Amino acid sequence: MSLNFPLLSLAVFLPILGILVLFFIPKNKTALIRVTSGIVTFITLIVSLIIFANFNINDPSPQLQERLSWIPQVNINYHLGVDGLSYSMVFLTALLCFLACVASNSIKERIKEYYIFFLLLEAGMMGTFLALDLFLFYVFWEITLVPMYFLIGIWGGPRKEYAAIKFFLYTLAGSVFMLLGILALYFTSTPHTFNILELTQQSKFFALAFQNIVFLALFFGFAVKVPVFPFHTWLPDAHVEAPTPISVLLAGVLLKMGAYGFFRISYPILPQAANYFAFAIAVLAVINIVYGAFVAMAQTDFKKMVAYSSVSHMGFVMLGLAALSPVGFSGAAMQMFNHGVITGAMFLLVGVLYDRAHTREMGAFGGLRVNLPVFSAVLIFFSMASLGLPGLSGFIGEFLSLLGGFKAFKVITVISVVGIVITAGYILIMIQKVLLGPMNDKWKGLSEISFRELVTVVPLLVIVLVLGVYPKLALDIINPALNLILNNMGAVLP
Amino acid sequence: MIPLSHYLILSAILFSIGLYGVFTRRSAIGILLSLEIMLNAVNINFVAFAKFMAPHSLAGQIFVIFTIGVAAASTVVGLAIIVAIYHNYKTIFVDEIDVMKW
Amino acid sequence: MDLLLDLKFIQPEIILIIASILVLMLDFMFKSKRLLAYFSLFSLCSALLVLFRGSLSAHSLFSGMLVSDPLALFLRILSVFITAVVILISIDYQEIGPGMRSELYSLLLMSASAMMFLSGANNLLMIYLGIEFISLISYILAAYWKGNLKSSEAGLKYFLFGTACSITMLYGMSIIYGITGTLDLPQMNQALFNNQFSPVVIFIAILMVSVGLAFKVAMVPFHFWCPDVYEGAPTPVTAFFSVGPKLLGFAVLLRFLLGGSALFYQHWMHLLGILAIATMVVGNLTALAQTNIKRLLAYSSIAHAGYALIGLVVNTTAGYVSLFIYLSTYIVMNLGAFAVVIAVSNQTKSDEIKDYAGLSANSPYLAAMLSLFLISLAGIPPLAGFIGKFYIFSSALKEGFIYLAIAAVLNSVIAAYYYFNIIRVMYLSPASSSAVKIKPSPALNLALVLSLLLVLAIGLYPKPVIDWVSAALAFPSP
Amino acid sequence: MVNYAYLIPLFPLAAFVVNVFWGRRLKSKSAPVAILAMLGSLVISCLILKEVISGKTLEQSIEWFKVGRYSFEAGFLVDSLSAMMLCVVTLVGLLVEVYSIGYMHGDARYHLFFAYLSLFIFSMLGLVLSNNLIQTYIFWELVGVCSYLLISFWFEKKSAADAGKKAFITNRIGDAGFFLGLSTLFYYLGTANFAQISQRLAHHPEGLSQGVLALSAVLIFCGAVGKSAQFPLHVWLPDAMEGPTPVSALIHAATMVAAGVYLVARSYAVFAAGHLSLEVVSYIGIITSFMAGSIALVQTDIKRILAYSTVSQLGYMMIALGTGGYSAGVFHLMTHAFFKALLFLCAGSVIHACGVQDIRQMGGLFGKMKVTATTCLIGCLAISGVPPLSGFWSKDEILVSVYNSGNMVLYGLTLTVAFMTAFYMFRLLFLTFFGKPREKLHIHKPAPTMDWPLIILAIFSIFSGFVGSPLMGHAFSNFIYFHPEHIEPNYMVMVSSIIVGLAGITLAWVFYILSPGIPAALARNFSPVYNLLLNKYWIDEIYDRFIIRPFLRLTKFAFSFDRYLIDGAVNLTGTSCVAVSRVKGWIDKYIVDGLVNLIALMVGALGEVFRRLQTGLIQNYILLIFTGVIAIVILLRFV
Repeated sequence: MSLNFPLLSLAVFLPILGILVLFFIPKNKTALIRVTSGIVTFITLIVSLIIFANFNINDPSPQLQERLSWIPQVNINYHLGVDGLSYSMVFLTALLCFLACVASNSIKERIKEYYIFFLLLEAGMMGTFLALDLFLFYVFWEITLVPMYFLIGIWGGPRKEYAAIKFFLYTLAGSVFMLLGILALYFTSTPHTFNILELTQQSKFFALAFQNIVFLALFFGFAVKVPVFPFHTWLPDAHVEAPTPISVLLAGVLLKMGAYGFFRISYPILPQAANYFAFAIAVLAVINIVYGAFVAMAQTDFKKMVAYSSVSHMGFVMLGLAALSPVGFSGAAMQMFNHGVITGAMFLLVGVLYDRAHTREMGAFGGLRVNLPVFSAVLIFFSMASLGLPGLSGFIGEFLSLLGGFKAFKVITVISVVGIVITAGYILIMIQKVLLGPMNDKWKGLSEISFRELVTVVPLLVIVLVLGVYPKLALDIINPALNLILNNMGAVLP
Repeated sequence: MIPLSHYLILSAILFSIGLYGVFTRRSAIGILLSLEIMLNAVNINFVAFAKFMAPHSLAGQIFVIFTIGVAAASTVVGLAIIVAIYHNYKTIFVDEIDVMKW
Repeated sequence: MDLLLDLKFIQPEIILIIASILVLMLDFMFKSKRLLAYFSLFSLCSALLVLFRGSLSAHSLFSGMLVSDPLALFLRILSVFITAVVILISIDYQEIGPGMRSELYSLLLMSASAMMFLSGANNLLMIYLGIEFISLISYILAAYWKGNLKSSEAGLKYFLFGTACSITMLYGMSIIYGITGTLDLPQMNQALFNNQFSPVVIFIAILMVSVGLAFKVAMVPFHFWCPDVYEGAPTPVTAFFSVGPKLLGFAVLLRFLLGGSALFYQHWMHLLGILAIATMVVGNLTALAQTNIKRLLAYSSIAHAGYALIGLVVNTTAGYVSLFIYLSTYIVMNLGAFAVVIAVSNQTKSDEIKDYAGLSANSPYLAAMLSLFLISLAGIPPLAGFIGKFYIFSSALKEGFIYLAIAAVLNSVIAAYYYFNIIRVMYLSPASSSAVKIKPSPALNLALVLSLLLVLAIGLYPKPVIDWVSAALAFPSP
Repeated sequence: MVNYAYLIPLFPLAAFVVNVFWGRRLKSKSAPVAILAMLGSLVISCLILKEVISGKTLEQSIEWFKVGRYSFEAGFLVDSLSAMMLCVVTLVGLLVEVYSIGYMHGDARYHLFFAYLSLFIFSMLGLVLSNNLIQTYIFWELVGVCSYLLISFWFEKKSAADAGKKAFITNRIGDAGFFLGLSTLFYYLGTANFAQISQRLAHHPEGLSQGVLALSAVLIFCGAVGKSAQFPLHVWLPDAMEGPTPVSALIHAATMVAAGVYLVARSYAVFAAGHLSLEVVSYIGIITSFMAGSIALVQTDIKRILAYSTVSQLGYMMIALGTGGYSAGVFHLMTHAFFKALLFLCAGSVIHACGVQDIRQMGGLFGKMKVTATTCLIGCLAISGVPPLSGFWSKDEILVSVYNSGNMVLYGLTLTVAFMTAFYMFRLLFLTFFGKPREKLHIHKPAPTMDWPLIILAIFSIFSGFVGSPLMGHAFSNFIYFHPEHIEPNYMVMVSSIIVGLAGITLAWVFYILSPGIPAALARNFSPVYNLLLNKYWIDEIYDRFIIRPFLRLTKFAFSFDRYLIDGAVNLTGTSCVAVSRVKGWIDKYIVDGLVNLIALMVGALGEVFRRLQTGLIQNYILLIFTGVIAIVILLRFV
């Protein structure tokens, strides 16, 4: 495929195309709808691989750029580009979307609407990670909100309406401040521009006070999404109430949008502010890690526990970010990717269990390992990855984040190491309650994980293992981009 | 010659009387009449100003003519509405017309 | 100045006035009242055609009473558009009997011409006449629903407030006239600058004039009439009220403040800012608790006026551009939302939000469209509403009105809540057993699709609209 | 051959993969797969040992990944220490696997057992071979997981599942310290490579104070404390006996728990450089050793006695390392691996044979299981330090090292522990194999595959000590050393060690063969002490009361905090908006109208007061508008 072909736009608009196709399929042809969506997400995945084939690993700057004038009056462009960091996210999105689409078989009602929203969500996420224009970024960012509202609200659990509107308003409240921050950047730059790359070049001209204010405004938007304590309370509700495939995307991709925003916008454009707030972010990060783990420990609902564990794990991303060093950044970026994979898989597994037992109370299970050996093995595998077992990918991110954090903030990192211990605690308690112990006769008839369900987790399993053993694979792609960000920042950092 | 201020005070008094009427009349027609009084206060203002401040142009006087015309039209519309109200409510007391409260 | 030449400039207005009279006459000839609507639409279209041929350069008409400038042209085109859409959505509105249709169309056409006159008003007298013209028609339209308690009550309220406000405005005008000795806006500006009167008097005068206009745009604290009138009036008329007079209110406010008293403006822009915030807050907070969709849209339209006011507060060309971009997008999406409301109430005879339950199951396309309009009203990209909000926020930030920007974004979050509440009812609540499938009529469909396409088009590719609005405001009025 | 050292762990890894994926199909053939792989590793290890003895060492590494200017490497280091450990691990591992054929026969998850064992061996070998701290940490955690999986192998038993969890979490606490320690080192030295660490430390790098070094050493030692079950993290090991006995023998006696000792030995340069850190090691060692030894005196579960004995012996090794007896500690590690594995396997045979674990229920088993009893006796003699068995030589070296450190209190305590060791081991032996059967037990003879490993281990228990004895010129300490040390045999120490050992044995004989009434009488007369020991110093209870339960309460509190305070605040914002909206409606209805009426009243004061009360709605609105105008005018005066 030639390089001039707008590959990135293809990745963004394929799902939209899929929606248009779905419009013409009658809603009672459910099988056709499912297959079509599956094909669309699969092709998107393929496209993301083709993007990689055309991607030059050694070039740290955004590649395959596409630029079209969109709203010339205010210098807004349709501007896409991909670098190592965004590629990792694009691949994650494409992969998780495909797997979630396969896992969406558990959705039984209003199927056509479901897939329409699903594909819209995919397009939004893709666009967010590819946009190089702040306006475009914001547009895609907001686009993800609406389908997510419906996906949680219609197909969610018992408290779906509450969870959906909470998610929606919370994120919206954050992102409107982000919009103000973006506008402030626009008006302060000369010439006025929304172009992330140009703004990065201009970063040295922004006064510290200005940077700080804008940083805070952007922080609201991103922190809600990550989520950073104390903006995290939407997460347990949304994750728990969302249907399984949506929880996967929520935890796997949507949370990353916040962290990605820090990487792509806050840090390069506002380096001094990033430096100024580094300590505060580190403090919040450690609260995330420890506090999230604490709360996860107190959960009896399996899914809720995984949800809070996300809070804890995303803390490592923030810690790595706060470290402002290559090691910390790599850790954060790796943790972003790995958390997406691991937690995605965890949600899939919780879904497998819930589909069979219709409960998620961990105390209600017990001894499942006897008649679900494969499921148990997979669950134990991902649990171990989640608690940061070396050799699996979860470790690398946490390890590098902590190492980076340790360089910058000793005491804080020491405290966050406590989080690792607690994580081991709640994960093991979960394994014990669900899989080990005497068998609960009630679940004798529970069937083993099906082939289709296995298909959804095995790719993730392979990734976790491969990246755990050989993280260079991912780091070589991500690091050049991170180094560029750091170098750009380095010019203004003390 | 009567100074401008006298006209203006008269106009202000008329305006206040009209306003008072608007506030205190129960009957819609009473309010309508009060409004007309206010309108006349305005007219006095215009004519007085036209005479004292801009004697060369006729703008003030013309304005008053228009105002009188419009007032007639608006009274017609108002009365028509009041008639409709009376049809529906069998009253023209405005305090009894409150179907749409909060 | 040749009178005939001037008349040429107001051709479209003349067409519409003649058409409005013809409609009344044709009522006796046509059995099918639909034809009346088609005739009205036809006349609107021809007016539009004439307008499109109009020149973009600025002219002073009728000894400065009217001005024909790009802004006026822009407003006139929008007025015709609004009226056309309102007629489209009223064709199949069943609450209005066939016997009353000709009056409806005639009145709408007249108000269209009134709005068009007001678009170019450059003289206090002309402003007064234009506002009275629109107001009188509005009073009739509000009270128009024969035998309906709410409608006549709405009419009475509207009438009494409206008249009180216009008299206040008139009193203010008289004082200004007394101070400046002129009614012409540009001369007035000059005279106000050179006068020796106490500024307090001038403030009070300007304020009193502004009251009449603030009443039209339903700015807090002059908004009390709005919900009652919106609820009481027939729905197409409500749709008209929510956009038409509001647009012109803003336009005249702009002309009056900018052209007439620009020099005093800086003294009270923060006051206007506070009023803008109050308008947003009151509108949004009150809308939160509403259970009737018409009333909800009424309060939300108050809130939207608050956002739009920001464009006026910042007092730069960019601000005015954002004001009119905002109003254009608001007009499109609000009309769309009302079109759906009419479609639903045609079938269910209800405007209660709870009766929208399960709409997505029965009529998915209608629900989807209403959702899109509401999402657009909430200001979420990539729909038209976002472009409007984006411009408003950016104009506020650009001029350093950070408090306005923050207030506006917070309010947009509150607004999102009640808009999504409707969406929640449509999509998330189970349908009641009595729910029926709703099939909008072709005319309604046309209006819906038109609005939808515009909402999408402006959202996805706002360049032409922005160009157009910018061009309209490129030349300040002569 | 050393170039192929990386192959050693790969064999068991392959066996793991095979057994996990095809184990169910292989059924009983899964054992030979694992054993064959093990054999391969053993052979290579022995060949490597041979080459290392002849003076060859090798370190190889590749870049694992690179971040910024830090390169993280993956590599292996073959030197005398690791070569010795390789052989011990593979040998014991092989024997235990052979033993398990019989022991695990008929288990539903037979293949999984061997898979886990192989995985463990792989991780352990990786740990031994690694050339840098980070890699060590990685395998360190992996062995922990294997231990977890194997402890809770019979997960249907709640106690087993609990024990596994406890082991993992306790270890994790230590590991957190380890991690911080390695981060500190990495931060200050810029490398995690053992050789480079030693090198850089030798040059006294700037900015690295004694205090920081000591801190990082102690932090690394935290890891060892966890893994080697030292006080205060020793609580998991006795519970870990819930796992199958071969597992206890391999992991919880011979290899994994010794990894802590190995770690200290590996990073000895840090300890040696850090102020006071070796003292910490030795004090922790003696506390653990004494405490566990004393607890073992009164325990009745055969595996628990051995477990406490293991804890105690590990403490011993720590004492050795802490007092500078580098090679002594490592030497004891090796000999202990053999005789403790032997003892555990014996215990396994006994349990397998009679189905109970309480030694009070056993007795007189000697006649029924001669091989087991004989080898067990050899093991007991070895651990008690009776010459010329292996334990004697290694223990002697430790005592010498303690003696040389000049701390006589420490020396006295070390001797006491030696005495207790002899006592409780022979208590176990006598109660199990001698005397009369106390309960009727159905004994079935162990399979030959279970006997042969015992015999081989017995042979090693007897002879492996010679390599470090003065008889062979301290060959061991000349082979493995930190600083080249010249050890003079100290005959005073040697004699005292023999005396306490024999005294312990004699006392046990008196108590449990000669006059079995004494222990009960003692327990009665010294019941506070007895209870203290029987309840293991109440450490578990203390942890439960003062750490675990408060912690769990804290998590509950955190959750409530989250739900009610933080989320509550969020929801409050939302609901208050709606509430304000409602209140505003109410205010409009009652208060504004009231206000309007009030204003109207005041207006009406000019005239008819009563009419004002009837003011209508519409007027209210108009009035409000004018009030608004007035308010704005007033405002304007101040703007």
